[in-house]
Amino acid sequence: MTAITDKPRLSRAHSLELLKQMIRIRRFEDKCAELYTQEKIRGFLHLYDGEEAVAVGVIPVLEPRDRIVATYREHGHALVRGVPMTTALAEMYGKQEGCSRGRGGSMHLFDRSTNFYGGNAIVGGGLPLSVGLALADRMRGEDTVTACFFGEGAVAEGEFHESLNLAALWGLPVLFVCENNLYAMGTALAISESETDIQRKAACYRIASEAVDGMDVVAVEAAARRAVHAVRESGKPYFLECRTYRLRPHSMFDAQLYRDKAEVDAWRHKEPIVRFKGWLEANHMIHPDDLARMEAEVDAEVAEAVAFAERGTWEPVEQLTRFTYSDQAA
Amino acid sequence: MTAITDKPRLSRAHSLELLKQMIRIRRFEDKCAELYTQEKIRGFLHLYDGEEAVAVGVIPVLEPRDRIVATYREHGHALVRGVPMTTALAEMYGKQEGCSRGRGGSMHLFDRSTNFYGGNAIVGGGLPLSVGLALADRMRGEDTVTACFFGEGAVAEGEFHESLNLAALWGLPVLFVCENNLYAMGTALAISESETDIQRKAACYRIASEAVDGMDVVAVEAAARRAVHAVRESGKPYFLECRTYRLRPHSMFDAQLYRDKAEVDAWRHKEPIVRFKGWLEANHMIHPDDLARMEAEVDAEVAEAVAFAERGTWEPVEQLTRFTYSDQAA
Amino acid sequence: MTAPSKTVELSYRDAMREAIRDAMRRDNTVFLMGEDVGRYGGCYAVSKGLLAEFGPERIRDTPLSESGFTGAGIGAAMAGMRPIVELMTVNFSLLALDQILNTAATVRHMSGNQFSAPLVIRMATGAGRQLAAQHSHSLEGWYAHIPGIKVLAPGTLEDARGMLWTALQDPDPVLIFENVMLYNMTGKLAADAGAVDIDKAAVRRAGRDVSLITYGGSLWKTLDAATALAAENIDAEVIDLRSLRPLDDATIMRSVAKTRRAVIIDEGWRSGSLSAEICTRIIEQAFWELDAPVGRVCSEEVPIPYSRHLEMAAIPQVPRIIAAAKAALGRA
Amino acid sequence: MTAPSKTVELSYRDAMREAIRDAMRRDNTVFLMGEDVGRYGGCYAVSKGLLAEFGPERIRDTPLSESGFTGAGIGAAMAGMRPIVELMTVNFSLLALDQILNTAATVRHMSGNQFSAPLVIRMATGAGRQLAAQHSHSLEGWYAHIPGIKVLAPGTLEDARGMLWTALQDPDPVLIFENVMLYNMTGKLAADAGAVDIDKAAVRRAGRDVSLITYGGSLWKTLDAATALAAENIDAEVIDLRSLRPLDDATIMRSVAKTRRAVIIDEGWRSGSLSAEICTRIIEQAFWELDAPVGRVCSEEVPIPYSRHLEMAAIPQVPRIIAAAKAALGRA
Ligand SMILES: Cc1ncc(C[n+]2csc(CCOP(=O)(O)OP(=O)(O)O)c2C)c(N)n1
Ligand SMILES: Cc1ncc(C[n+]2csc(CCOP(=O)(O)OP(=O)(O)O)c2C)c(N)n1
Ligand SMILES: [Mg+2]
Ligand SMILES: [Mg+2]
Repeated sequence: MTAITDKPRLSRAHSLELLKQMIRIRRFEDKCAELYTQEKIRGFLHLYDGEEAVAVGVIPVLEPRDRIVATYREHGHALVRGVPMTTALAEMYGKQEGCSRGRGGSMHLFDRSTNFYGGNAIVGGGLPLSVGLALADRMRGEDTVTACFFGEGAVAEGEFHESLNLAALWGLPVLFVCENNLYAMGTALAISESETDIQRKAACYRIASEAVDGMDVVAVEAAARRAVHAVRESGKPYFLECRTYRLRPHSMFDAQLYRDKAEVDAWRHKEPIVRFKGWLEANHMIHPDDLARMEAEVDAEVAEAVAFAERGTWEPVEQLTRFTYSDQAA
Repeated sequence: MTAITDKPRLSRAHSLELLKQMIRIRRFEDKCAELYTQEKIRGFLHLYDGEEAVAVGVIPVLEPRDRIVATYREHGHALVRGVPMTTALAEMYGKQEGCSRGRGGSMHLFDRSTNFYGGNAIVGGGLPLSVGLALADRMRGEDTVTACFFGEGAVAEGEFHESLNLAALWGLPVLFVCENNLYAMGTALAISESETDIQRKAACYRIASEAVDGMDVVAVEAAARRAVHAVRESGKPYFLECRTYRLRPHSMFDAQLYRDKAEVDAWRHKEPIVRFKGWLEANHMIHPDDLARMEAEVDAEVAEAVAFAERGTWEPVEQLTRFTYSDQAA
Repeated sequence: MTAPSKTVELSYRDAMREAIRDAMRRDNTVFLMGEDVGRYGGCYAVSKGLLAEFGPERIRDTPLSESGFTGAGIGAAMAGMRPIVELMTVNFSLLALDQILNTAATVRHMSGNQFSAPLVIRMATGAGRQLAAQHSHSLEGWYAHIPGIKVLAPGTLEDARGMLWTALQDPDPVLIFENVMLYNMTGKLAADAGAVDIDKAAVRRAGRDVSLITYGGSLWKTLDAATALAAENIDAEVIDLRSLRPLDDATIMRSVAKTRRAVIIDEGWRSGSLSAEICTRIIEQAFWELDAPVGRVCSEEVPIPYSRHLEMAAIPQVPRIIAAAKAALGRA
Repeated sequence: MTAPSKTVELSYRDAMREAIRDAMRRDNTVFLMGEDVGRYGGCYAVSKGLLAEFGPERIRDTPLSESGFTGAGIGAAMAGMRPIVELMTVNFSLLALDQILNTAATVRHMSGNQFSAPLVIRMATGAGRQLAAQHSHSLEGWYAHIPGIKVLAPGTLEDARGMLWTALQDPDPVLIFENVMLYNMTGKLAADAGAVDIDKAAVRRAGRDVSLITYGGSLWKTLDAATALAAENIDAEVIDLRSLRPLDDATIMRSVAKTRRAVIIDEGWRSGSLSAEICTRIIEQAFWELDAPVGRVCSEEVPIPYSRHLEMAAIPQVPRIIAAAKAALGRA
C-alpha cells in the first residue's frame, strides 16, 4: 500500500468515504447480477467488480463543471459521479424514471445534471467525443476537464489513435483514463497489442502519462490529483493507466473459457475493497461499527433503489419515436 | 552523399541504371503534366517529381514474387516495378489497353503480372490490404515480402494504427515505406501530427525502423536492402521512413497557398536527380554521352507510350458493368 | 422444407458452426478471423470449440480493429486465401465500411478484373435482445445497395448450414447476416445437409391470396402470421428472399402475378429499406397485375430502445403483419 | 426562382462560402473543421479566404482522421458549439460513419433527450469529374435511411447560400451534400439572399403531364430534359426534393395527383437508392391516382469508372430522362 506520507489529504473521514463508495458500487453490482437472473434487468450487463478503485479514485477529484465520458461498464462511474442509484437502476429496468428514460439500459446511462456523457457501447467511440467536448471548452476559454474512461481493448481501435493525436496536437484538456483489466472480453492484452505496456502508448503522441496500481484506491486518487491538476493547469491532455482486473465475467454471457479460476482467485486477494479495508484496520483508522454502519447505509440505499425501480412506470408506447428528433425541430 | 564505401554494389552500370530509372519517372511525369493540360489525362493527377529516389531505391530490391501496395501517387512505383509505360499511360487516357482497362485512371494503376496491387486512393486504405497480403503469405509459409507505400499524412488515420499493430502482433512480412514529403495536400506535418518524428511511430508498435534521406537514391537503396533483408529473414514487419519532398503541387488543382516558392526552390537543389548526377560526375562515373544516350532512350520510350495511348481504343459502353462481379459468378 | 430420412436436431448456431467446421476441413485456405472467435468462443458462441480443432492460426482472434482486420481479410483473399471475417454486430461493421465499399466492392471492376476479394464477412444483425441503440440495427438491406458485393440472409437451419460453403466458392465478396434471434432456434436438419444455392428466393409457404415477402429474422413471424391468416381463410404465400443482393425478381414476380397482392416484411428502418426496392421492382415489373398497393411492415424510424415494450413495438411483429395482409386484401 | 431587384453574379462555390462566412460572423459558436479547409483553401476551394478572416481556431485544419474529427465535431456540438465539419468526399465519410450513425444519430433518443449533437456535416458527392471508384459515389440517398439525422441536397445557388444557416439552427445533426458538378455553376443571386427553409421540396418547373422528381446534381439535367420535352409538347413538372430526409411527401403527392405520372431521377445506384423509397411512397399514398408505373433513372450498379465515356454512361443523363418521361406517357 502507498506510504501514508504520500497522501496528506487522507483523513479518517475521507478514508471512510473512499471505502464506502467502493462498497456502494460493489453492493450495487451484486444486486444488478441478482436482478439479471430474475430477468428484471435484460440485455448486456457488464459489472465493475474489482475495478472500483478506479472510479472512486478518479471521479471525486473532478469538479462539478467537469465532464465524464464512459463505456458500457459505467455503473460505478455514474454512482460515484452522483447519478442517483434510483434512476440508474430504474434505467436498467427500462422504466421511464430511469436516467435515460429507459431507452438506454445498463450500457447507456446518461445524466445531464452531472455532465455524465454516457454510457458508450462502441468500443473506442467515446474518445473522439471527449476530444470534442474538450475542444468546445478550450475554444470558450473554460478550464473544464473532460475525463474519458475506456478499457485497454479500445487501444487497438483506430479511434484511439486519431483521438490521442488530436488531443495532443490541439492541446485539449482531456484526461484519458485507461482501465487496463488485462482482458477485452476473452482477449488477453498480449493477444491484442504488440506493445503491452499501455502507458507507453501515450508517449507516441507526446502526451504526459502515468501508470498506477488500479487496485490501490489511495494511489489512484493521488495519481488522479496529479493528472487532473496537470490537465487543468496546462490545458493539455494527460494519460492515466489504471492497472486493474475484472473479477466477474465480461458480461452475463461469458463462460470465461479464456482464463482459469486460479488466476481470478489470485486477484481476489488484491482486490481494492478487501485491501483498503485491511489497511485501514491495520492502521486503526476504522472501527468495526464504522463498517457496519456503512454497509447498513449502502444496503438501505440499494433497497431504496430497487423499490424505486420496481415502482417505476413504462413509457407509453406512443412515445416510441419521440426524441429521435427534437420536439423543437423546425 | 553517402560515402562510396557504404555501397559495395554500386558498380557503374548499376549507378547508371539508378539514374536512368529516376529520369524515366521524371520525364514520364513531365509528359503527364503536359497531357493533362491538353486534357488527354483527366481527373486527379498526382505527380512524383522530387520523390523518385524512393521508388527507385526501394522497388528494385524486391523480388518478382514480392507484392507492392501503393497510393494514388504511384506512377513512379509502377514504372520501376515493370508496369509498361505504354499500358500505364493508356490507363490515364482511359483506354481499354490501359493496365486497369481504363477504369482506374492515374490513381488506380493495377498490374497482376508484377504483383502491383494498385493504386489506392483512400489515404491509409492500402495498409490493411498489405497486412492481409502478408498474412496470406505467412499462413502459406512463403517468404514473400509485401511493400506498402504511403505518405506521412496517412499516419494520422486509424487504419495506420490498426495495421501496424496487426503486422507487429502477428509477425507479418510487411515493409512499410512512409514517403514523408512534409505535406498532406496543404497540411504541413506539424499541423497533422503531435509527434513529427514519424520513424518513432514504429517503435510504439515494437516495429524495427529506420529513417533515411529520401533524396539520396544510394542511401535509400542501402536502407531498403537492410529493410527487405530483415523482413525476409525475420518474417516480421519493418518501417522505413524516406524523408523527401514534393516539388510539384499536390495535384493539378493546387494553388500551393500553404508554402512559399522559396521553400520549394531550396528543395530543388537537393532533388535526387540533380544530386545523384552531380555526384556521379564528380566521381567520374558518368560520361556526357551516357546521359545523352539515357535521355534519348527515355524520350523514345515516352514517345512510344504516347503513341500507344493515342492508338488505344475505348472500351465498348456495353461493357460498363462487366466485372462488377466475376463473369464466372454462380 | 420436406423432412429428410436421417436427421439431426440442432440449433441455427450449431448449423453455422458446422458450416464453418466443414469449410475449414474441406479447404485449408479457409480461416476464421474476428474478435473473440477463438478463446472466448465467439460473442454468440458460433465458433465455440473450433479453436481446439483448428488452432489459433486458422481460428484467429483479432484485436478490436474492425477496419484493420476486415481489410486484412480482403488482402488475404486477394492473395488467394478464403477468409471468413466475423464482425460481432452490424453496428460495429460501420467501422469497416470503408474497406468493404471502397476496396472489396470496387477492386475487381477498378482493376479491370485483375484482382478480386473473394472473402466472406459474417455478422450478427437485428433487434430483440434488448441491446439498445448501438447493437440492434438491421442494416443488411442497406448493404444490399452496394454493387460488387453479395448479401445473404439465412433464415433457416438449411441455409445457416448450407450458404457459407457456396459463398466461399463465390469469386466475389459475400456478406452473411445472421439475425440474433435465430441463433437459439432449433430443429431437424438432414444429417448429410450441405451446400445450398445462394441466388434463389424460396417459397416457404404456398398460397393464393397475398404474397408476404421477407427474409431472416422476420421469416418466422411471417410464417406465424400466415398460419393465423389461414384461420381466417386467407391463403398467404410466404417468400424468403435468402439473397438480398442480387434479388431473385423472378420468384417474386411469379408469386405476385399469382396473388396480385404483396406485403413486404423487413426489419430495416422503413425509409430507404430494402422493402422500398422490392416494392419498386414490383411496380416496375408487375404494376398491371396488382389489385392493391404493395404494403410494407418495417421497423419504426428510431434508434432501437432498450426497454422491452418499446423495442418490441419498434420492429415488425405478427399482428402488424396480419393487419397489413388484410389491408392488402381490403379486409382491414 | 424569380429574379430579384438587386442581384450579384456568383458561383455555387461562392454561395457556399458566403453561407459559411455569414454564419461565422453571426454566431461565434460556429466554426469550420476539416481536412485542408484552411491553409489549402478547401479541396474544392469552398473555404478559400476564410482562414485569413477567422483564423486557424475557427477555420480548423485537421489531420487525416475522419472518424476522429467528425466525432470531435459531435462532441463539440454536445457541449454547445455549432461545428461545421467538412468531409472532402462522401466516399471518405464512410470512415466517419460509426460516429455519425452510432453517436450523432442516436444520442438524443438514447439519452432520453438529455443530449444532442446539433452539428452540420458537409461533403462533396457525385460523379462527373473522372475521379473513379473511390471518389465519385452518390451516397446521400443512402444516408437518408438513418433516423436521427437530416439530409439536405442544395441544387441551386439560393439553397447553397441559404440552407447552411437554417441547418445550423436545427437542434439535430444535419448532413449537407454538395454535388461536385455544381461548384462551378454560376448565376445571379439576390444581394440580400439569406436563410431558406430546409423541409419543403420545390417545384422548379410547373407542368401537367409528368412529374420529374429529382435533387442535387441531377436537377439541371432534369430541367434540360423538361425543356426538350416541351418541344415535343410534353409539359413536365420538375420537383427538387431539396431535403432527402425528411422527404416532403405532400409536395410530391400534390404533383403526382395532378400529372398522374412520375419519374424519379437519382444519381444513386439504382437498387436501394432513394428513388425506390420515393416510388414506394407514391404507391402507398397515390396508387389509385397513377396512370402508369413510376419510372426511375438512376446510376448503373457499378463502381464509377474513370474513363469519361463509361462514367457518363454510368450516371443519369438527359436522353435517358427524356426517354423515361416518354415511357411514363406511353410515348416510348
Ligand atoms: C467497436 C466495437 N467492437 C466490438 C464490440 C464488442 N465488445 C464489447 S466490450 C468488448 C471488449 C472491450 O474490452 P475493453 O476495452 O478492455 O473494456 P472492458 O470490457 O475490459 O472494460 C468488445 C469486444 C463493441 N462494443 N464495439
Ligand atoms: C481517407 C481519405 N481522406 C482524404 C483524402 C483526400 N486526400 C487525397 S491525398 C491527401 C493527402 C495525403 O497526404 P500524404 O499521405 O502525405 O501523401 P502525399 O500526397 O503527400 O504523397 C488527401 C487529404 C483521401 N483520398 N482519402
Ligand atoms: Mg479490458
Ligand atoms: Mg505527404
